[in-house]
Amino acid sequence: MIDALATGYVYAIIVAMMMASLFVLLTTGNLIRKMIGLSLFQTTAGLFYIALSKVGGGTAPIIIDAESAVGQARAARLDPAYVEHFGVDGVVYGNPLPHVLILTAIVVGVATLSVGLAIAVRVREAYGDTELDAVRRADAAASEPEPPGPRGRPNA
Amino acid sequence: MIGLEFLNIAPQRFAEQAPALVVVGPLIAACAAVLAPGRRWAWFLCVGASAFAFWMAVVLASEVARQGVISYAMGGFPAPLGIEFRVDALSAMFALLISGMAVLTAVFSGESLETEIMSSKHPLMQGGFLTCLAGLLGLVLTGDAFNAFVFLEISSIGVYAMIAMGGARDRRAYPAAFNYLIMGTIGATFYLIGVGFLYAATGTLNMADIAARIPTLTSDRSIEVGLAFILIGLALKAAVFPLHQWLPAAYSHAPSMIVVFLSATATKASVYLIIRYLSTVFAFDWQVETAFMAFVLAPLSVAGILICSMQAAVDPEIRRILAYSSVAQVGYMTLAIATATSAGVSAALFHLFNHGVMKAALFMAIGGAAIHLKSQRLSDFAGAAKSAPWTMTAFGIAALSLLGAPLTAGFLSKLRLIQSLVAADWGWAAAVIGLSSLIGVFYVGRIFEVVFFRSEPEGGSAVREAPVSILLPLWLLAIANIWFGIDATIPLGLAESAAGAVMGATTLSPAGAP
Amino acid sequence: MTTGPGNDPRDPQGAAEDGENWREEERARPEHPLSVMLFSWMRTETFLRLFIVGVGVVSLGAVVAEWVLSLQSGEPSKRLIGFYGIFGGLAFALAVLAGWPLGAALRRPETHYDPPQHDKADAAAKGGADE
Amino acid sequence: MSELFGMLASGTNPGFVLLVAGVMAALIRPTALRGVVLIGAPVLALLMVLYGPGWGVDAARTDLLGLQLSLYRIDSLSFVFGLAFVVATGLIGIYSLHRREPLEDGAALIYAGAGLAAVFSGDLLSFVLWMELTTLASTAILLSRRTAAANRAALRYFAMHMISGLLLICGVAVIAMDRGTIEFVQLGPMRDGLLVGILDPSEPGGALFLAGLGIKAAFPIVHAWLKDAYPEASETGSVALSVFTTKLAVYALVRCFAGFEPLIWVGAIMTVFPVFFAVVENDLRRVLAYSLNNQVGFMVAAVGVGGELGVNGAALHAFTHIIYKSLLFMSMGAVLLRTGTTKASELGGLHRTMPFTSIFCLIGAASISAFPLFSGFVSKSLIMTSVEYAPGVYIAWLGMMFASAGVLEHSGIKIPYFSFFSHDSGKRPEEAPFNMLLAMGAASAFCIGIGVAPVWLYELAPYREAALEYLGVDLFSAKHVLHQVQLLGFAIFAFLLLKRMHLYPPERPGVILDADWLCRDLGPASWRGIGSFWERASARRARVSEAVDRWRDWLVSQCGPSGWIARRASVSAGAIWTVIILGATLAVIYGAVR
Repeated sequence: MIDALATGYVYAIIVAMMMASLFVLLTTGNLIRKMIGLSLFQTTAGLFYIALSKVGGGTAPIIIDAESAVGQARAARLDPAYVEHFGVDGVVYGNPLPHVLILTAIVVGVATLSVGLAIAVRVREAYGDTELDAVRRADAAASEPEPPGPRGRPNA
Repeated sequence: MIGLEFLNIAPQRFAEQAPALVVVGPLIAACAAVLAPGRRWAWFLCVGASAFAFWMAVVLASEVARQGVISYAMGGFPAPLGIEFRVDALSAMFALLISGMAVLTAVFSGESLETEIMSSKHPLMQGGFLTCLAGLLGLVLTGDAFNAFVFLEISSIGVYAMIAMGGARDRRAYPAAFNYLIMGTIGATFYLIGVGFLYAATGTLNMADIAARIPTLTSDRSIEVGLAFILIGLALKAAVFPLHQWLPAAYSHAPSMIVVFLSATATKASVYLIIRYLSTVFAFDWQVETAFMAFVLAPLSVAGILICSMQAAVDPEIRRILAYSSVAQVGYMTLAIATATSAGVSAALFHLFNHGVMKAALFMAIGGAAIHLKSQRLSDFAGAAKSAPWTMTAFGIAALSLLGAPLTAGFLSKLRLIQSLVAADWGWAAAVIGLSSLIGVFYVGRIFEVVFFRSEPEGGSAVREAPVSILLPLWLLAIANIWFGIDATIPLGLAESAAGAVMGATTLSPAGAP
Repeated sequence: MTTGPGNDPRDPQGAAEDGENWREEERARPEHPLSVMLFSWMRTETFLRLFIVGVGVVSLGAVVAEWVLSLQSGEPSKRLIGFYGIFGGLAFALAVLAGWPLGAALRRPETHYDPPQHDKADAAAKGGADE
Repeated sequence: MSELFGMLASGTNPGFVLLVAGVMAALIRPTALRGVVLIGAPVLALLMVLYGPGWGVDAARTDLLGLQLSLYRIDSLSFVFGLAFVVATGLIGIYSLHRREPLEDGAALIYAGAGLAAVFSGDLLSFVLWMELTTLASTAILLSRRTAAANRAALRYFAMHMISGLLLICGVAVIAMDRGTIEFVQLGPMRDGLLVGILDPSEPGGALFLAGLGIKAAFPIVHAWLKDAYPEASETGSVALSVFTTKLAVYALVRCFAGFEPLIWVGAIMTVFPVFFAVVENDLRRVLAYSLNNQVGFMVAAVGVGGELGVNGAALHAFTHIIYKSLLFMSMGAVLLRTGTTKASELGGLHRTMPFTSIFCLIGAASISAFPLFSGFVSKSLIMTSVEYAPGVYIAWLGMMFASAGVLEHSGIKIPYFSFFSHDSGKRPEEAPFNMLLAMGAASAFCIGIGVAPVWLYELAPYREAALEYLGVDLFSAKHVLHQVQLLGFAIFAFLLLKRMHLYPPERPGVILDADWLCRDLGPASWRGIGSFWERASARRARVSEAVDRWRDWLVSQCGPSGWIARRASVSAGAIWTVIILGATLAVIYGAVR
């Protein structure tokens, strides 16, 4: 796995994606675009984990039953050199743990995304706009002439 | 260790399962609260579940005091493959602080939500609160790096949603929640990436295991990069200057209840993780870490202390004054941690505890006043002490504590901080604390002048006395501020043993002791 | 505040106005009997002259007494006879007379230290209530 | 019951009683009930002081984060000060009975309690901490006048005392590190059986501590807070203020620096220069503040002499001074209450309707001017004798003689003359309320009682034998009395002559510039001056001086909610900062690894 770090290009792509997503986060003032950038950013973190888990020449971490016909068929699709070396039983898997972790992280990401989008909807309802600059201007305008917002009406 | 051992009357089976129960209890209650038929039910559930969590935290703490580190294999899968809950004195201290504050907040929430949130949404709010509580408790108890990420996000998502709930009363809560969400998620993802680097280098996610394997590795950049990502991510969550920018807006527009809880616990939990990583996972004497603390953490802390104190000194809105002061106080803690001494960590933890107690009281008093006063401008609190003497007296006590007046908890923790900084030969840092205390005089002085000495506006002050269910926890905290300022056995014991657990034995030889 | 309005030393005008109002009702207040008994006879010019003479006599008497004492005790006086009296009188006169140049040099209008009106920052820094 | 009281008295610093009472008084609304607290608490404290633990016993020790503190330690020095404080607190309690200001009453009691606790502390740290509490409480007293001028004065006062408190704390910290202890007992050896002069001002810690005390005692140049703040308090507030802070500083000076010779000169200067300011000052309470400064100068000079005579002089003069100065402030407070002003230019002839107050004021004036048979004479003689026989300070002694005549001028004559006699202002105010008269009467009784039977006071002296010996031989010796009569007689004669010749400067309204001019005028002016210099230098007609003038505007605009820092607190900025700091961290870490 540590060697995996040395096999560079996947990581180069991941870093590039990460930078791109951060760039989106930095430059846009639009709430929806910001959420897109954020999801992208989380996704690259996921990709990073998946890339870590890849073992050179290994297969997906799915248990192969060498006896059954299905297993035989799958084994046949593996790299013949490995089968020769390890036998069908000794199949080299990718590390399954990061996959599991990222599954969790994706769930977290989806939850964040949904909460974020829900808030974006509320912002649009309250301000009539989804640009943060406009929101800031509206707040500044509201706070200048008179003390801001005791709009103390309970939740509508 | 904590003087609350008498509460440890749980049957042995309970005590054994306490590490899981302390998290699972609030989590289940959260689901139940969302489904609760009415706001009363939700409130009872909330108080009950928090109290249960507090009880379990006490059980845990006394078990830790009795037998040292508790290792609990979640689901029966042993570490390092399974998720391990690893409770030492540090975790126990934070669990106590968080769950204790949760009880008070839960009691406070009943009347406070009444005026701030439409009653049909109370169950959602309480559910969010319990989720957040479960997340924070899990965060401080878990011994698994990735699991910590999950708990971090569980608590954060609850918080985002609850801050946004404030939007019905003050629409600025929406962008505040959104900004917090973006920043928080960036922080969490940074943390996730950092953990990935550590995993890549060590092949394990269990913190103790990572710590054990790091020394065996030849120099590998991925550990250093991982450290950088993790610490920056956590610094974002802990609102270390200048990554704090989500905090003032979030604190000033969210519903009072969540601000009380957040101010006392949420950033603190991230400080916990920072300490955990700096001390347990990595080693304090690792030169990379010393360099980080001397050249990044300490300067940022100093800048945060000074700049945010100044901002607090001139801001016209009372909650934002307190929020800026919170950032400055986080600066105190990180500054003391950056000394990388046992005394420093102990002082930081001591201050963290006391700061939790005083800030919760301050925000609680503001929340109590907010029941009748919709504005948060400091000037609208003119003469509030006349119309709400009980609320405002408690507020005044906590404000004095924030200032560090003698006979209050704040004084002892500042003294302790300065002692530890001087002992570490960081006299300049002690001077920074002195200087910021001077600035603190201004913002606390301003608050005092307005609340206690300015005459009421025409037609009387809009501030009214808070109801009993708010005064009760408020005064409990106010008295705690004085009590811990006179007899600091409990917080000091907690902080010392917590620092001892992660740093080895802690002995600060105080100046002047014969 | 139990003190009357206009007690702010920075507000001479207010005080003057109130003074006017008070006089109307207060002129009616009779002199206190104790005051009549103790002080009323002091206001006469004769008493004042007698008082000056009396003070002078007592003071000189003290000097004479000191002289007599020093003769009786026989030991030489450490200082000039009457040193304290002379010093006291001169010191007092100096302190009082210094009031003329000092007053001219140091006295400023009562509004001297009042904050300038345009200084809004001052008000803002003191609590933001004045905005 | 008495056993219980004994336990309470022997282990509890009486200051705590006043502190608790102060909190109660601040919360109690009914005036009558508050009156019980205001008078009961000092009585209880008095009993506790009288029946307290033996002298030199550490009656209450505690441990503050590893520092050993001695919370209650009485010896013959602290006893005098403590007794005076308790008596004054009782007088203030009676004096303020008519008022309906719970907050101010509470603050005054807390102020007194903190002062008392400080005097009975057995170590430097607890002394300084109580001192800080007096700062807070006295600022609260000032703020509770609730006028704009008082609020501004309170802020200036607070800033000054925060600086002094910082110096004191730093001093204690340095001393703790240098000497390894902060307890009086361990810091210095006994001098003739009393713990005085325990610090060395040539050490850095001692110097810092002296500097802090210097501000509290209103040494020259840093004295301006005193005359600035005290007259801005309410009529009862200024009485309370006049008692504690400066006398605490004198106490600490005796304890720590008795016998430090430069203090004689500092004290002499302190006695002389306020005389001149007091002559031209129009506000009579401000005149009293100057006179307070001048009296503290006498005590400081006595501290500088040190020895048995000097320490006795400082302590006993503090005792009498506390009483007659509060008496004078009380009488001016009564004037303020009834007329709304204490400006000499607006007063005069008040004796017609306020005869009692006039008499009490005259008694106070006679005491402060040290007329024989009044209390000031009894204690000031000790000081004058001690300085007279100290070697090499003859000039200082002459200065203090001059100041004695000056005291007569500003406190002995100016105060009663311009308020109660002088030309008739036409004001016919009501006599002061009964409780005020009672308090003033009691204080007057003290003044005369001590003056007539000084043995009562001398029994209390820190060095009792030395004091009683002085009393037996020197105090009422014909020579001594004659000297004083000469001094006062000729001075009064001079006054009468000058007045007849119309050489006496008339009272005119106005503000008198003093050392506070440095920070209140020169500071801003030099800002403006620098600004205009730059303006000329840069040849651009930019509004530099205006910009400098409004530097606080700038601060607000930078740090305020719409300021530079906050404006950039957007999400994007947060993300950028994150990346920047990540970069910095990586750079630092890579640097460390290499």
